[in-house]
Amino acid sequence: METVRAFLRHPSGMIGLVLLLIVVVVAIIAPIMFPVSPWEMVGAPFTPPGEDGLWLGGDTLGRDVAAGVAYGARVSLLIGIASALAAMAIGVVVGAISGYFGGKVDLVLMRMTELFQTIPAFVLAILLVATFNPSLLTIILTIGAVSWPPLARLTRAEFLRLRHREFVEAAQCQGERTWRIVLGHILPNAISPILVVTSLTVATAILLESALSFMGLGDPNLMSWGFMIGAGRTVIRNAWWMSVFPGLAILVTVLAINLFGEGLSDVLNPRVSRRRS
Amino acid sequence: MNRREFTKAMLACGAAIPFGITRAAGQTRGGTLNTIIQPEPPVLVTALNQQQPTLTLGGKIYEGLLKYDADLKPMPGMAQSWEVSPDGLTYTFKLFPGITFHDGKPMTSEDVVFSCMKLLVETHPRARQNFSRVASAEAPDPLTVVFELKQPFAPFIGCFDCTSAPIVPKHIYDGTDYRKNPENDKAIGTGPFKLKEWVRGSHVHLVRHDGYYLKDEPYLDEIVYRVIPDAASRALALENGTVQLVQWSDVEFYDVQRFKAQKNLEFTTKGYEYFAPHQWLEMNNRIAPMNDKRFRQAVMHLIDREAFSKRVYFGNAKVATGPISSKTRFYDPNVKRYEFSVDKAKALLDDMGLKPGANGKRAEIKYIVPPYSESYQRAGEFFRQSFARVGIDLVLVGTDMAGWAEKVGNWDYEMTQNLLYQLGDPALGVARTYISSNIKKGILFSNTQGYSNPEVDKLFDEAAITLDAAKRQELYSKVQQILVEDVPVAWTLEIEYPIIYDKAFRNIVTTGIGSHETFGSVYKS
Amino acid sequence: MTPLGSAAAIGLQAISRIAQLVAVILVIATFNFVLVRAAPGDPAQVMAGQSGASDPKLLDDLRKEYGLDKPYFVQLVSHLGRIVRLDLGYSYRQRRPVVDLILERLPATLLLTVTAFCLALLIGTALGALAGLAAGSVLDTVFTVLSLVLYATPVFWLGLMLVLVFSVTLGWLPPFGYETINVQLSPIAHALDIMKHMIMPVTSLAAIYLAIYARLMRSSIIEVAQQDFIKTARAKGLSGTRIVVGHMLRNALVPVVTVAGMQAGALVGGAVVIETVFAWPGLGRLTFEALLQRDYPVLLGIFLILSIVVIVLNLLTDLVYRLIDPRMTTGAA
Amino acid sequence: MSESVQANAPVLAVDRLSIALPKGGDRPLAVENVSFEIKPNEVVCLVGESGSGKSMIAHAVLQLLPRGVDVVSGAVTVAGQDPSKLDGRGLRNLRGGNAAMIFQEPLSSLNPLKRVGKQIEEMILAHQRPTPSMAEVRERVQTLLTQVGLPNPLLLEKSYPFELSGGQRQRVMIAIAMANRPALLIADEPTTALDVTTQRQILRLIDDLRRERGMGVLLITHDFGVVADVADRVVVLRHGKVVEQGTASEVLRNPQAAYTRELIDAVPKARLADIHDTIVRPEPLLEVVGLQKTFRVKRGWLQPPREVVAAEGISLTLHEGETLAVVGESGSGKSTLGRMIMRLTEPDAGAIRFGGADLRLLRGEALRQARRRLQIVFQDPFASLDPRQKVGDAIARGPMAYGTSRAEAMAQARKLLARVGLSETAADRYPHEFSGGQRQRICIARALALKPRVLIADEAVSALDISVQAQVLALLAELRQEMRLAMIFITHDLRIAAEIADRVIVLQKGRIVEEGTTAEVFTAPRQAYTRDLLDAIPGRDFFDQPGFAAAAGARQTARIDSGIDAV
Repeated sequence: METVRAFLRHPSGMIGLVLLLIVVVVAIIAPIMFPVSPWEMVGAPFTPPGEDGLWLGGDTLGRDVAAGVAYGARVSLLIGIASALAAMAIGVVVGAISGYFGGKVDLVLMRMTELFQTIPAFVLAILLVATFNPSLLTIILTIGAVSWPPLARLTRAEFLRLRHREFVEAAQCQGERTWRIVLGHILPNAISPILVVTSLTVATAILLESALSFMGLGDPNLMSWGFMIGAGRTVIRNAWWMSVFPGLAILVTVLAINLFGEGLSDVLNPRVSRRRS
Repeated sequence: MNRREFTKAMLACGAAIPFGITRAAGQTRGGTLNTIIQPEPPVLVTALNQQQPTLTLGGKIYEGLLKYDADLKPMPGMAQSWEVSPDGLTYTFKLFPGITFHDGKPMTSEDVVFSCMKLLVETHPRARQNFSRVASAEAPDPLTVVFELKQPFAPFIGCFDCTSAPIVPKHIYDGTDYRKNPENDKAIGTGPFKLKEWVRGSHVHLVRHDGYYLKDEPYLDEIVYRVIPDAASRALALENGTVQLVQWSDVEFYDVQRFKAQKNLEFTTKGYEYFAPHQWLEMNNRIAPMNDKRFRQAVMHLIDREAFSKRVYFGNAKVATGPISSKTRFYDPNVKRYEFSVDKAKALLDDMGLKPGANGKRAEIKYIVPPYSESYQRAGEFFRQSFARVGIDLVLVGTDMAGWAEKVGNWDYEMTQNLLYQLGDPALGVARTYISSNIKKGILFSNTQGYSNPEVDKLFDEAAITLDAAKRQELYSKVQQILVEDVPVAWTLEIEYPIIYDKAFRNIVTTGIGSHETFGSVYKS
Repeated sequence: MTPLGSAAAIGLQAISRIAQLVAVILVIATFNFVLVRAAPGDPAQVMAGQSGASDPKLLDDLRKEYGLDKPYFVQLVSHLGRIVRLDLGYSYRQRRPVVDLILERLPATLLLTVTAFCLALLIGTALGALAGLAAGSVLDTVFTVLSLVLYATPVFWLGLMLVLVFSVTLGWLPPFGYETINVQLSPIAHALDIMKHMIMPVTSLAAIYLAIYARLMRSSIIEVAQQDFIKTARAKGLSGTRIVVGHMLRNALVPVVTVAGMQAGALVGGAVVIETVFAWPGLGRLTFEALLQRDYPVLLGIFLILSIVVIVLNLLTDLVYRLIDPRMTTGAA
Repeated sequence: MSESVQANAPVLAVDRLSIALPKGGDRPLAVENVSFEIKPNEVVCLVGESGSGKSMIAHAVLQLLPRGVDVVSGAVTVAGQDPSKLDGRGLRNLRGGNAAMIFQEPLSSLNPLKRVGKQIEEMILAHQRPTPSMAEVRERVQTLLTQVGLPNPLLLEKSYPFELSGGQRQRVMIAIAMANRPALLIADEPTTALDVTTQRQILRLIDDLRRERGMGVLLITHDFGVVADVADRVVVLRHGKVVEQGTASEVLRNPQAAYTRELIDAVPKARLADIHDTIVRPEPLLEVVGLQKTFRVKRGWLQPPREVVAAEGISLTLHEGETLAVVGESGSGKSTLGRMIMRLTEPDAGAIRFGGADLRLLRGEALRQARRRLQIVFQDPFASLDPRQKVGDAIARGPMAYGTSRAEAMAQARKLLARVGLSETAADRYPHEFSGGQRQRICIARALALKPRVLIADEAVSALDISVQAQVLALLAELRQEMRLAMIFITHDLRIAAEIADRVIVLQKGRIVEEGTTAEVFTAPRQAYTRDLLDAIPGRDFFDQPGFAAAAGARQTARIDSGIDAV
């Protein structure tokens, strides 16, 4: 409650929240706004915005850009959130293990994390997606697979910080069992920064997905923003609207999530919000 | 037409004045032609690699014995005349005198024999097919080459252009590992232009070959091929005059209209007659429901190919009626026509028992999108919508060239799109897709869909060894009727690639291989 | 600790880090190899597919030629062996040694990425510092909003928008390429020509990092401003500028430098997209082309090189970091 | 410069000064109507507990108040100038010129990235006009470093703050302050972060410098011991108001205000008189034999790890009802000892015999069971409680872990809370709703919940204000009595040790240098090191005068009551 009230008083955080809600709503009511599939060729190719009912114009095949943007919101959010969760799952487990047990385990896991951070994430993503052929699942897993290291490091840092906090040791001395200590004391105190970073990972995940489908490595059955820009890129002189609007959609969504996430971190724990950024 | 007349005709060809080339006075020497090469070719030696970009560029560097006009009739290349024996077994070529390679060494009949019989059969799959029919090849004197065929093969005369049989220097390649020969980087040929520099990822710079054997040719001083991977950038380059010539898919189809309108530019779809790119929706005949003729016919009905041509190819394509392109000889328009009709399609599907399920879906089919260009992606999306109308889910599967080549080559696919060249004669470019003997696992551009019909096999084989044109026409008409009825693949379009160039340049398109041609006669007015 | 001593320490660390580097490289080499080999698609098949038609003989030749018929393990061993000898293999698609392919593309990429990196760092920190010092002012808010927006902009889209505005609409800048081909230019004119081509790619690549560094520097400055030693400096009676220059900047730079190092990988990644948008003849584009061709040797080579580039950048920033912050040179703190 | 100031005019005059806190602070005024003067060559101590506003005043003098905190009325005069009236240049000349200041945390007060020499030079260059040559400056730096008693100045000026010890850093700070012969030195808790011995040296240094330069010193402190040692005059602050001021001896000997008295009384004093009798049983309750621990700090590749010996052959015994104080300076390994006994830190060697088993050999469940009767109270009451856990749960969790039903455990928890002087309702509240002293009481209650036989108090009161400290100490004393608790009391403050312990162990660099009854150790120390420690106790000469210790016993009860009221 306290934090909620604090958040409501956080201006940029609220702007983010509102924008985000708008995007979410659009994603949800897309089928109501646009009953026909965004793939359906409803108008003439390259219909400029506003003409025959296509207020954001039509693409090379005469498909409704507006519909594409609306349905794209679903894809972007889905992939963004799913892969952020995937990243969190991996990151928290790895980070928790190496943070709590330390020693050799820690060494090995952290070396692995560094390795994953060393290889340029996007290049690695391209490689993975192309290797296992683009589909919703592979894309989500891939983005998860290249996004977890920061979360692992954060979780580890939090665990290291909390591991020897007096209240944890006190719990130990009071005879509480390890799993209870981890789940009951350490995790609850570590979770808020993790959630914050995860929420920000959603944003980067969306950017990553758009870049992938822009490079033609998206799921060909999903109308995603990156795909639309990719399709619009070559015709940018004939139909600027094809790449401008989806791009704006990405910008707004990512911006919203970032604002929201930072608002969250300011409210939840200033310490981390300073470390990040 | 009897044997004697036939021979006369052939000789006549030899004497014929090269078609289309304006020999009128006033060609000016000099000038630079800037154009586009896309994607960047791996090598320039057309004998080693036959991708379109390699051929376009290599065509200027390597020559063949013959050229072919728009009707694919032979005209002199490095051979100034030729003769075919009445029994169609002996082919004799007389070379122009004074032909030299870019390294100054003379080009003799020895090089021709070496290229055709030793190097090409190693490195050039198409050439291997053709020259495997040769019993013996001799070079009685430096300017004469004689081929003896095992059995008559009418299209053989059509196998000597610079893309099918480029002549390479024996003194460089003989006894070496052709593919790894260090000289490959130098690209030594006899063509009117020679390689000056190749800045990879940027441009290829060709300059005049001064020792060229034809008087005055080449007229141009240099040709610069620029590597521009981004389509929009290519279009811009043509528009603002950075380049003065584009070919094949250099500019995307949606831009073509724009350039037709641009005053300083000339537009033509000529110059592709030899290749006549023929495109179809390929269905794996081995698996249900594609193994049912009625299903395949339904597919022909449910794709609105007019709209397909308009939306995806922006009108730069003609609806295909069957296996043979209207631009290829022995084409026969009198075949069963499949008009666009969702109802007919549904009827056929119902008839074969492929009825809509509870969710209104009849079937789900995986469609592998060929990764070659954007229009393939659009095409896939178009097909998916078409199939949706009859309740069939077409699931697009993205992949890379490797994945596509492997899946299709190994018959591990349900549907995909394919495009083949017709190579001027059904025996060369069409038969390979339908004859049972060419069902070869692991090999691309063979009879990958696995269609097999003994009658079709027989007709194709007979047509190949028949010399009389009228007779061949009969056989091919028959084949076309059978195939169009069976629909081994759903023919969609005859793609009409454009050639767009600056009006200042002349003789850009003079033959049936268009922009692959040597460009010796191209000049800037 | 004497300067000499610390120098020695730095040297020692440099050596140890290089030792690590070699180890990491080998691991990455293996990692890349396994990953790329796991891919579907038989390279020989692709080769054949490329050349317009194919038959078993050709395929077999190719497999032999590139040892694809041998078991993966054998291929891996020979692969690592070659890496040690700095031989990255032979590209059968491009018909040239991979090293050549990469080396001829590397300069373009380095030119692009390094320029973008430096600009982002310089301008970013400068703006960030200004914003941080004027925290709460209009200037600050403008910077903050701007950086937030940039931070949320897809690199490739920014590139497109630049093209749309400056090439398509205004026609001021060349929309693609590295230089104007086939024009004889004086060295200076040539350099200018290249710069002109660089403006848009560099801008779009630098933008996001500029934003990151600016925000980081801003918060870092604000944090330093609250430190006790700044209070000391004021108690010493130092002038504002002296405090900023003499005490704040260096301290504030420390976190920025660390992050800058970590961003190197991302930067290289961004180059791939940007080079595609702007037809920039560099490694980034080579990566993508090689990927579509499943050109294994080239891919392996590129990933190795890119990883090395990143590690080296990390190493450099690490050393810079140690130079800025003496505490790092002795295991203290 | 100081020459300009006439002989006896005050170097600092604070006149009816009031400072306002920003909106939403715990009170409107941080400092209210405070007046005092400092004459040349005079040390004035501002004494008060945390939140009394003492350092606000110090900061106000040099216009260093944080944003949002402003002087609302009154005036400050430094060497005849009013800082608030000065322009930027004038103010800069005053700062570090006529008036210099040093702070509590020497490490964070020095720029970590600048060599100390440079940081001193800077001070000189900023003020000396005409600007002296570099040679002169460097020479000046050398003299300063020598004057503040730093060894090997040549090497030292080249080193970075992190390479120096706490004492050395504070000396550097002083050197900086002295650079321009200020008339006034403001020292804000200059020794709080330091060990007793160092503290003593630093205070001496300040005093010497004061004497030889005749400068006025404003010394902010919370420790009456310090006052007793160095102050000429004292100003006692509470909640921003002056409760009392006068010469040191007056205020200390017969304080007028009750608060002052309370503070003075709160200073722990050796009760060597009444050491309560311990029934020494043959077999001890806890026996530690030859504990060994060396920490290895890895320093990157190829470099030998830095080794820190935390415990070397430490043996001790503890009997029921006995209190053993472990004293030592920071880094002496006293806390490590406590942690090793709790098995929070793994000893390298040795044995910990408790309840008939060697804890060191136990693992998992066995350890869990054995450790039950062995509890610990940590130093930082804020870090010791899980912010996300209700106080009641925190206490009840222990018994529950050993099978007590939740209801029962909670009931017990409420009793305990009452016992340690909090209301039972505290059980349903979260830690952040409590003050430091109250939290420490909660921690004690938590430790007691498992009915321990040995309680380890690791600096349990060091983080608390002096009056609160006294209350908690008293509480512990009582509990020990009524539960026959054996206690290991780890502290750096010998006065506390003296007040609470039966026996004392003195640690230095992980070794036991002296061991004995409190009386022995405090009256007749055998080791030089122990003697230094004792001498270093601030205000010892004053507080250990006869007549002070006597009253000790009587005071306690009174204090506990007030303690409970305070909650």
